[in-house]
Amino acid sequence: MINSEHEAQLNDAALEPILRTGARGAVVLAGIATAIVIGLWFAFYLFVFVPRAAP
Amino acid sequence: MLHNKKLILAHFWLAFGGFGFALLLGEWQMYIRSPLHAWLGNPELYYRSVTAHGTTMAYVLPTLVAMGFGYAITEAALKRPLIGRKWAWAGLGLVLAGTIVAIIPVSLGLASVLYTFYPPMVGNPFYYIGVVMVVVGSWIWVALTVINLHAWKRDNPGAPVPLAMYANTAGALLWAWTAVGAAIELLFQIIPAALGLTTTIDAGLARVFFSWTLHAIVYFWLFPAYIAYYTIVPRAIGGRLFSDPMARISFSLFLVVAMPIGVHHLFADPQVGAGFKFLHSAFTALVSLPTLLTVFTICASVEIAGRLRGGKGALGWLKVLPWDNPLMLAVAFSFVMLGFGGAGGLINMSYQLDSSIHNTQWVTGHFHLIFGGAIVIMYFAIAYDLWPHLTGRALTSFRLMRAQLWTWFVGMIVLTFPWHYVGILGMPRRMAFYDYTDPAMAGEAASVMMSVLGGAILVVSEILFFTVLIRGHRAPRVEAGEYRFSVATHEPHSVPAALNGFGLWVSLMLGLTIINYGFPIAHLMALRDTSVPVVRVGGAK
Amino acid sequence: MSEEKLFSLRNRWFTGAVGLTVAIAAVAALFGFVLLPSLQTGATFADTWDKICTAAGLVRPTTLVSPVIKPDFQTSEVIVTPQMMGPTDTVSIGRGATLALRCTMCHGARGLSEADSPNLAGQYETAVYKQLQDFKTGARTSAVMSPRVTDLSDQDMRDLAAYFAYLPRLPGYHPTGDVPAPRIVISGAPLRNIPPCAACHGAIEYKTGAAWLEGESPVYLKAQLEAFATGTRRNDISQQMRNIARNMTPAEIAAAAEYYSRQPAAAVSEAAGLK
Amino acid sequence: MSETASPGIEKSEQVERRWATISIVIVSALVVMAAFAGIHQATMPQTRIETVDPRTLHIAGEFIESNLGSALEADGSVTVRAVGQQYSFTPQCIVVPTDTPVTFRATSADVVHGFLIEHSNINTMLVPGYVSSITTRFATPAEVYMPCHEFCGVGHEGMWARIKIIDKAAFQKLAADRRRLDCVAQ
Repeated sequence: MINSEHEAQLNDAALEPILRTGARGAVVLAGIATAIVIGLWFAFYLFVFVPRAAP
Repeated sequence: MLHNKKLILAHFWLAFGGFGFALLLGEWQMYIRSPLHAWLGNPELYYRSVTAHGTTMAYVLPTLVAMGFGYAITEAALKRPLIGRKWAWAGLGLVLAGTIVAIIPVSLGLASVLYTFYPPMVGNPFYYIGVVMVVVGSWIWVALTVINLHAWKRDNPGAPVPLAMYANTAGALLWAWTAVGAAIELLFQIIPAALGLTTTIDAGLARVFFSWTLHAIVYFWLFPAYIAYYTIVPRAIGGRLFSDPMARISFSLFLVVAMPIGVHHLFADPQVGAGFKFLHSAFTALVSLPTLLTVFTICASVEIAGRLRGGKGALGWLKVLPWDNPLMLAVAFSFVMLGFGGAGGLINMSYQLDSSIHNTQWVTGHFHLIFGGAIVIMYFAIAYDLWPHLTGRALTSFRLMRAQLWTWFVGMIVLTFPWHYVGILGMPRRMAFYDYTDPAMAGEAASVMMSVLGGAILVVSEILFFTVLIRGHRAPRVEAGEYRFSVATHEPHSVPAALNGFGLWVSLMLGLTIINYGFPIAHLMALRDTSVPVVRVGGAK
Repeated sequence: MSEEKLFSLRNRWFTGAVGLTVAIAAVAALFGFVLLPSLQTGATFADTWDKICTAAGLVRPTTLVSPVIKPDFQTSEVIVTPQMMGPTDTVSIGRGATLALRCTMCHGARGLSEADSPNLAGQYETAVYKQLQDFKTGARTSAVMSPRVTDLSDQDMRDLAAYFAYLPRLPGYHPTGDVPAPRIVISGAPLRNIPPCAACHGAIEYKTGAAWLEGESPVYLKAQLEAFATGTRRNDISQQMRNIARNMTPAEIAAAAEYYSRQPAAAVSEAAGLK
Repeated sequence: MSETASPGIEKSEQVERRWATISIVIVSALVVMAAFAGIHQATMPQTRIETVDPRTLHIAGEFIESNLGSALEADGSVTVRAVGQQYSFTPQCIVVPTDTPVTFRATSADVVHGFLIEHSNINTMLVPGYVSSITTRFATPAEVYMPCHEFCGVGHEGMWARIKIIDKAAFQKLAADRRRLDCVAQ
């Protein structure tokens, strides 16, 4: 089993302040990732689909 | 504590053995149809190879990984030995026998119909019979999974089913139902024709049955990867699973909406009504919901690990993550490939946008990125994590593992990005060679050669992978301890009945199947004049 | 923990999940079956019910805007399917042997011609049968063949086809290290819509109706390819052979004809030696 | 579930719900965009299901050899009929005008084939037993390839047709002499 050497740190007391930040980092990261995905969809729509569509 | 180590190890080795062989075929195919090689003297060899590559990669590898990993989860999560050990060996035997039965006619060139079958072309019956045996073998695993969960629930009334087992069972149930489509196509349409009992076949109906399997099978492939995201990664990197109920909701959603959406593979087909195409398109959009939820939950779980290690700021926690840990690396690579592959997938499923790239090389690029990339890299990660528990020996070389994961990631990107690009240019799929000397195709030559290079990097990665595993079998013995899963930030003491069983979700899955597939199938079956002559393949005399 | 009843209207998970699923299905169906068909240009529907049935995929009759243009020449009327000939029948072969006596002048006593007429020994049943039918209907014309098939019944043609298919055929003779095989035969020319010959003619895969070409007279093969190319021979269904031949250069036609005609000197006399 | 939830847990559940809501909005937006694209760009899947017997295409009906190719209809639109077979499309060179509604009607005589006009959104499957139909317009003159994009047997790699998009006036002139047009060199 591959574990991080920091696994021992796991305790609820350390966890609580982190949870209170409301997963800010995850919102930013997942938000950026989702935005890129949706951006790619629109890029395809605008630069591939629309130019080829029937006038 | 894993009780049936040999059983699990046998599944993984057979899966990876087939994978290793099929990967070489894949790279040979990339090379042979590229500008680097002269046109193949016998194009049938190419289609034969594609059939073997696809059959092994799509049916044998993921099925065996899901089965082996599934047995490991059943024992480790329920903390008791597997019930039905002999049946499990029988299931594995059936999968192995089926693979051999199928691969013989394929390698003799008697069934070069590709793994998607394509009736009215019909090859040697043993190919299809072999595939059916693989599926039936996997159904034994499904039954054992359900039986083991049921027995555990009986002994632990009211207790929450461990998340890993909940997800594992959801995957098994999804597979049980989604395999039915192709099974009907094989048993009632193709095999009778292959045996000479019938001379005609309704190709349109066959495509509808196959679509029933074709999309949800991707989620079946995906389940082990998602289980690893939720139940292995947070533990391995020193974090916590952000939310246990959200994980259950995601897996339940997959169970409901992964299957009744397959007609999006038939957007361009003439035998399905436009209304049903839209219906399936709408539900396909819905299946991206559990993935969006997963992306957030896993990012949040990883964030916890980063913050516990002292990470600060909106993204500063990323820097302090344990990047030397192979599982950290694997999940990061997997997410990047999932993102790009997912973007391609959203384009494919969008009712109209599909027409720009339907059935071009784009599609091949897409599913290699999602399956070969995002999913298979997690299969590697699962193997690395599980191996010491199976062999009782330590995997020590993190450097080698990281090199393997890096090469797989880079190789897959170099392989699939140009592949998507030539698809946009309109390069059709599954041709044994192309004329790159023509000005209209000259622009594709460089991209195709890039893909060959990407494939070569993947072969290097494969060698590294086997090196890690084989060295693992020779390493000094260690006591690996209990095989554990992630702990949630808030471990559930009780969960709602809906999220502790599958009654509701399976009912919805069956109901949606009737709504979305009932009429098209019944209507096509009622048509009398749409069966067409069977065209035999491999029957040259 | 109290027993929580799942399939109950009082369970929020049950009502929520079922309600949402039904709602999504209903909205999507309304869009797909009613709204989108209404917005589609160029489609006309009798009423809403017709719209829904059409979107559901009910088969609609074909309505042609302009009349079908009839051909100004005789096209093949043979229905070619892989199952068209039925199982091998020794009685049929025997009758065919008798009927074949009238063919020996040109096609040889054992189906191997010494003139430039095609060899028929070991020829695919479907190929012989279809050509005979086409000669009879006039889809294929030949000063020699046309008058000789007028009195043949359908069964006669099946018997002849069965007999010739039963005779041993000339195998391919392409020793490695000899003259290299022409690229046009082995790989075709994809962008000119020329697939490899062997993809249909039997060496790799067989397409029903196609002929076995190995050992055939080069003069005959060249003449037929040229006839397909110029359109003087038009009995290939939906132009399947004309599409290929017209894109071949004269040099390629000559090379293909020469390739298939290659035979070891001994083989021909040996195979025909029984006469 | 969360009978003794801490503020941290409550906060995470709140964030989670918001993320789920945003996800649902994204998914709905994509469905609406796709539907909009379909209506606005006129690339809906074919509306009608029609059947045909692949065995007798060459004997009777609209897919006989002499009726294949491009037909100028009385209403000014163009209908193109084509047959896919192992291993060619007939006609193997299709000619269509610019600025005109063009309806392709095609089917297969044997196995499943693919029908793709490169660099366009014209992309459909030919399934034996059924008629595929797709309507479009072409903006500018061009000559592009039209490969079969579905594996149809050994020889699939050689199944490439071409399509010539020519000026509307030039097409009308050609149509005055011949009732079915193609650009196959005789």
